[in-house]
Amino acid sequence: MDNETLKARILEIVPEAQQEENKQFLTLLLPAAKLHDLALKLKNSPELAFDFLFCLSGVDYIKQLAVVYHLRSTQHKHALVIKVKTDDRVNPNFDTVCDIWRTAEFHEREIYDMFGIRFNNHPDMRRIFLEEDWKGYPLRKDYIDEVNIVEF
Amino acid sequence: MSAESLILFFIVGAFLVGIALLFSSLVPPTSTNPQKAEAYECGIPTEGITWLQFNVGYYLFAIIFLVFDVETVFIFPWAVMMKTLGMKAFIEIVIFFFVLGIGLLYAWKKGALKWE
Amino acid sequence: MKEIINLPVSNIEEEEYHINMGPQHPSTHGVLRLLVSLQGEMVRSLKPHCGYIHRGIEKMCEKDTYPQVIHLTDRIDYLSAHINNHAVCLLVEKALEVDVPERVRYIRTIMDELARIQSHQLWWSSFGMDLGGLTCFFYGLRDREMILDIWEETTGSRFLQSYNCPGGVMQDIHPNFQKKVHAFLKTFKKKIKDYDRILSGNVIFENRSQGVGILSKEDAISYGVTGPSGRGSGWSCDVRKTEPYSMYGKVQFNEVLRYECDTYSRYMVRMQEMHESMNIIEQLIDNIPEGEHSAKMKAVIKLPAGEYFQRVESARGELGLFVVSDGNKTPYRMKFRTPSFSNLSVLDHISRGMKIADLVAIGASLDLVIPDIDR
Amino acid sequence: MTFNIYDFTSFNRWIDEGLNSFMSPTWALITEMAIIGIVFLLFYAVVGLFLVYAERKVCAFMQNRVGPNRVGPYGIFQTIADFIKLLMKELVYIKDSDKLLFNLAPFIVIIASFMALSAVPFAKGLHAIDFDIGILYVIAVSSLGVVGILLAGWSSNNKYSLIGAMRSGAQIVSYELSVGLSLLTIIVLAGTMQFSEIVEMQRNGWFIFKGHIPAIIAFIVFLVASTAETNRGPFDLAEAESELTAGFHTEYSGIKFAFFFLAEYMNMFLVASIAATVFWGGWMPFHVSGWAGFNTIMDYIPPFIWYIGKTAFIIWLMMLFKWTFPRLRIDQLLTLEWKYLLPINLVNILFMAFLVLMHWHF
Amino acid sequence: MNSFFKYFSDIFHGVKSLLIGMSVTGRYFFSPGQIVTQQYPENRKNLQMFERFKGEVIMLHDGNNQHRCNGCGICENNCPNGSIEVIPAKITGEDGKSKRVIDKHIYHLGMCTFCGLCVKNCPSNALGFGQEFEHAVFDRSKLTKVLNQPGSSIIKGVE
Repeated sequence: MDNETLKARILEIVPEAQQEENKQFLTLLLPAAKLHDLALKLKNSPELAFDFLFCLSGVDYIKQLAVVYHLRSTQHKHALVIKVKTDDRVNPNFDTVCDIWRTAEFHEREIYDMFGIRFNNHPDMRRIFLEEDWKGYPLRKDYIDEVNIVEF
Repeated sequence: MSAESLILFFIVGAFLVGIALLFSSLVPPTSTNPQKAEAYECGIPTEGITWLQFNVGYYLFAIIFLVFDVETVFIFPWAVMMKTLGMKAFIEIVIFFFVLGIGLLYAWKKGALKWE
Repeated sequence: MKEIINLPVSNIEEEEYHINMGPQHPSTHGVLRLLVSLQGEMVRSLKPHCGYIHRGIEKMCEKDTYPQVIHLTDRIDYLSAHINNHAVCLLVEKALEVDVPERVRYIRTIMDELARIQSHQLWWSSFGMDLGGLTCFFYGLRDREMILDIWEETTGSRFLQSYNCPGGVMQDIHPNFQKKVHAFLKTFKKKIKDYDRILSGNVIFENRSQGVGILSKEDAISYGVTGPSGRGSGWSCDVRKTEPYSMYGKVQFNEVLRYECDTYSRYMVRMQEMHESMNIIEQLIDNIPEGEHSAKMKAVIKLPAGEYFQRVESARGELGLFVVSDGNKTPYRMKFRTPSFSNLSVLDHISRGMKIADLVAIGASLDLVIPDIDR
Repeated sequence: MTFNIYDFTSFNRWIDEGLNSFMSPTWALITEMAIIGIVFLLFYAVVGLFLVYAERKVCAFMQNRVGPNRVGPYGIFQTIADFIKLLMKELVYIKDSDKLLFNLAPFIVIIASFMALSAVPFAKGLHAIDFDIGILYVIAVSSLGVVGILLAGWSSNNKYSLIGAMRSGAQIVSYELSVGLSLLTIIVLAGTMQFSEIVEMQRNGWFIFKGHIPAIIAFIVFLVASTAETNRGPFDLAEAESELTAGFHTEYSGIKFAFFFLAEYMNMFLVASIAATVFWGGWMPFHVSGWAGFNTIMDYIPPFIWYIGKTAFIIWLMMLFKWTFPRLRIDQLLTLEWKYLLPINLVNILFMAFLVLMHWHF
Repeated sequence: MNSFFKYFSDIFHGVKSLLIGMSVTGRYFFSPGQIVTQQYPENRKNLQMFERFKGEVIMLHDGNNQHRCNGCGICENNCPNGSIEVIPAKITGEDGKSKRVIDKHIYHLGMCTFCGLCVKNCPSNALGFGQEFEHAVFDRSKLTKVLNQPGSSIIKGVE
């Protein structure tokens, strides 16, 4: 399925999706509430069949926190990038997709660890790398750690 | 030397260990540290108690072993005296082994020879 | 009789036995901690605890320029250092639309395959060791030495080379390079037969690995288990085939796939891959074209604002590199999708109901490298 | 009195008479015992240290390495240095461990191997105790060592050790049978359990040749089973270092650890000497009936050398096993015993008995 | 019956595979071939590193104790770890113009990751890699080195 049909198909499911400019992949910005719904359809509908979540990253855009899902279909070889953003920096949360793509379980924990974005319904929402009592979320742009970061 | 002198070997063995342990507990420098006395578990404090009921999965083996070990005791006298006892004893022991083999096969088929 | 039947089941549940494997454990290959819940010898579940050597490479990348980032990527998965470098270079070159000289592509591809071979050699060594055959460890290390020597001669380092740079490679290959690679291929083709004789065909090894740690293709995709581990489940996930980069589109090689889905098939995939890698090197080594070893690049490399993604096939699987650039000389956000991280997540799933000894074999067959998990 | 390296009987008698000539019989007995004790103690230590060195060197050659080469020429004093180091190390006590059993375990392991050593005939007349039930005795005593391992693992209050102990328990209940039954095969052929008689019966041919097929099968089974009994690779599940870090001896430090190590090597020596005695004729030279000249030349080689040579070869075989094979899993260990070794053994004994009755052996 | 034959063929194949494995180790036991183990402290005298070996960063000096570094600081900027500090000095040349020269080129070996960016990016090829690899010292401060030798000066015409 080429990017245009793909986009049309997704807009059918989520009309609010906005396309972002990207040379490599079709990138769509979604409202957070529709994420899980769409993810389920992306995985399960046979002509989309996005079964491989090959990257899941958090990005701190200073104004917003975002989670980027890189998806590919091993069957149809098409790829798609989904992005969700939130303005809430204090208690950001999204729905988990780890019941759809199991690999998300660890990646979401990592994002929680590094960005403080919580994922609802995640089975094991703990920090993965840092200690439980670590203060702050290191990959956020406003994170300052006087103790561990050496400034040159 | 007679079999009673086995006690000698017992003593010598115990002496070897005892003297070395004594030496080792007296001569080397010691330092006490509560962390040193922790059981090793890859650098993490042990969780829970160690000595709890443990599913070892070889109770059945132990029972079969017991059966076979007792049977071996019966075989030993026959093995030593086999040449004088001759064919008759051989046939008897074949029957004995046959019964044993059936027992083993039964245990095998029943799945007793599986570590669960 | 009635009392026995009515024994509370929860009593049996409490007899779970928690054991820490790691952080200081011979079979975790680094400082990884697995909290294993056992019932007798049987693994009921396990929880990986990582982060013991988390160095915050993604954060460090945000202060480094693109050429500087490369020396950090060496330290993610130190066994495929070249390949990690390659990913960054490819991403920068793609973003800037730089065309690298043909010679560079050849060199990079050869280096990548050498890295793959030496990584698999070390994996084979430690696999043998994890199963208790210590001799394998020394045979693997002995043969790996030749590749390290080749690298040292060309790049100056044995392990963390930082040999690639945006636009090319740091310095041209050493005049002895081709000769030594040929010598290596000749020797290793003989030695790899020993590998098969001592481990692959061994009846104990076959019993230890066959039917152990079954990972179905669906699970492999869902858990994102890429690389040889994924291909051992019959999933054709080789980035060199699906999205060829450098010379991979032009050389002939087979994507090794096996369908038994167990530890043995993951093992065999890697053994076969060593042969395929040697095959690739043989096709390239005599045909390295003359030319510059680096394209002309600007002194300060700035990526246009936007988001970029680059995938390469590292020795452990798919290495994804996601970069958000705001147009500065440093990346705004750099994310490494490392293969071992995803491969680790499946460990719990496939080792349930297996024995401790199997857990060790499964862990070895996934070929986890801890810095690759922790970054 | 001439010293005869081919027959130590007269030598023993000479010492016995010499001591009795100026002492009361009681004191003479005590002196003799002291001499034997010291000789065995020295022998035990020397063989133990040498075997550790040999293993390190042998495995180094197999692994294309150099091996110990720093202490003394070819590193020959390496194990002595190691021993001194271990002797000088602190004994660490583990919190909540069962102190009595924890300290008792090395005793059991060492004493078991020591007592088993007493029955080994080194050369003609050169054995401490010549039991008429020698084989039975060795089987009984040598399996005691595993009890020590079980205790060590259990008493350490360490989870790895406990699992190791459980595994060694499974190992005891399995492999002891095969050791016994494979030796029974030879008892059927020999008709005696006394080591000196067994060796004497092999004057005109070792049992492995006399009993041909069943004897060879029994030898292989014995080798496999006894490797398992001595807890050596590929059957070293109780100390499987890649799974249980160090298994039963995780918590043992210093000299206590050294004793487990020493006992393992002595057990290996013991098993090899039993195999050499029972299957390969012990100190008996290699004879081919009819070749008188050849036999005389063979007779010139002292019995002790024959014995050591055979034992060394079997030890080398066991080292080859350890450094070649990956470790078995616990259920495979049991499968091997109960589904392969035991049935083969049972059939093999009958086969051997049949051969003996039919006089088909040589 | 089939399983009966399988039982024996399993034994046969198992023993065969074990013997094949033993033949490998046995062969190496009797003919180890070339042993790659380096006898390190003994072979120190004739130990030859590869010419590109990255032991440490050095400043290349010629026979007259002259180097090519003009203290531009490009290496300092390129270093990802901050292991190089360039302390420039101003001297007045013969023509009366003050010019920038190197006072101290400080190199923190303890922070260096040997990425080679400083050597690669040096515009005047003043830096290079040394072959020394025995860097162990008892005090971390000894790992901080001054690369320009005392009394050295810049080669004429490099600036």
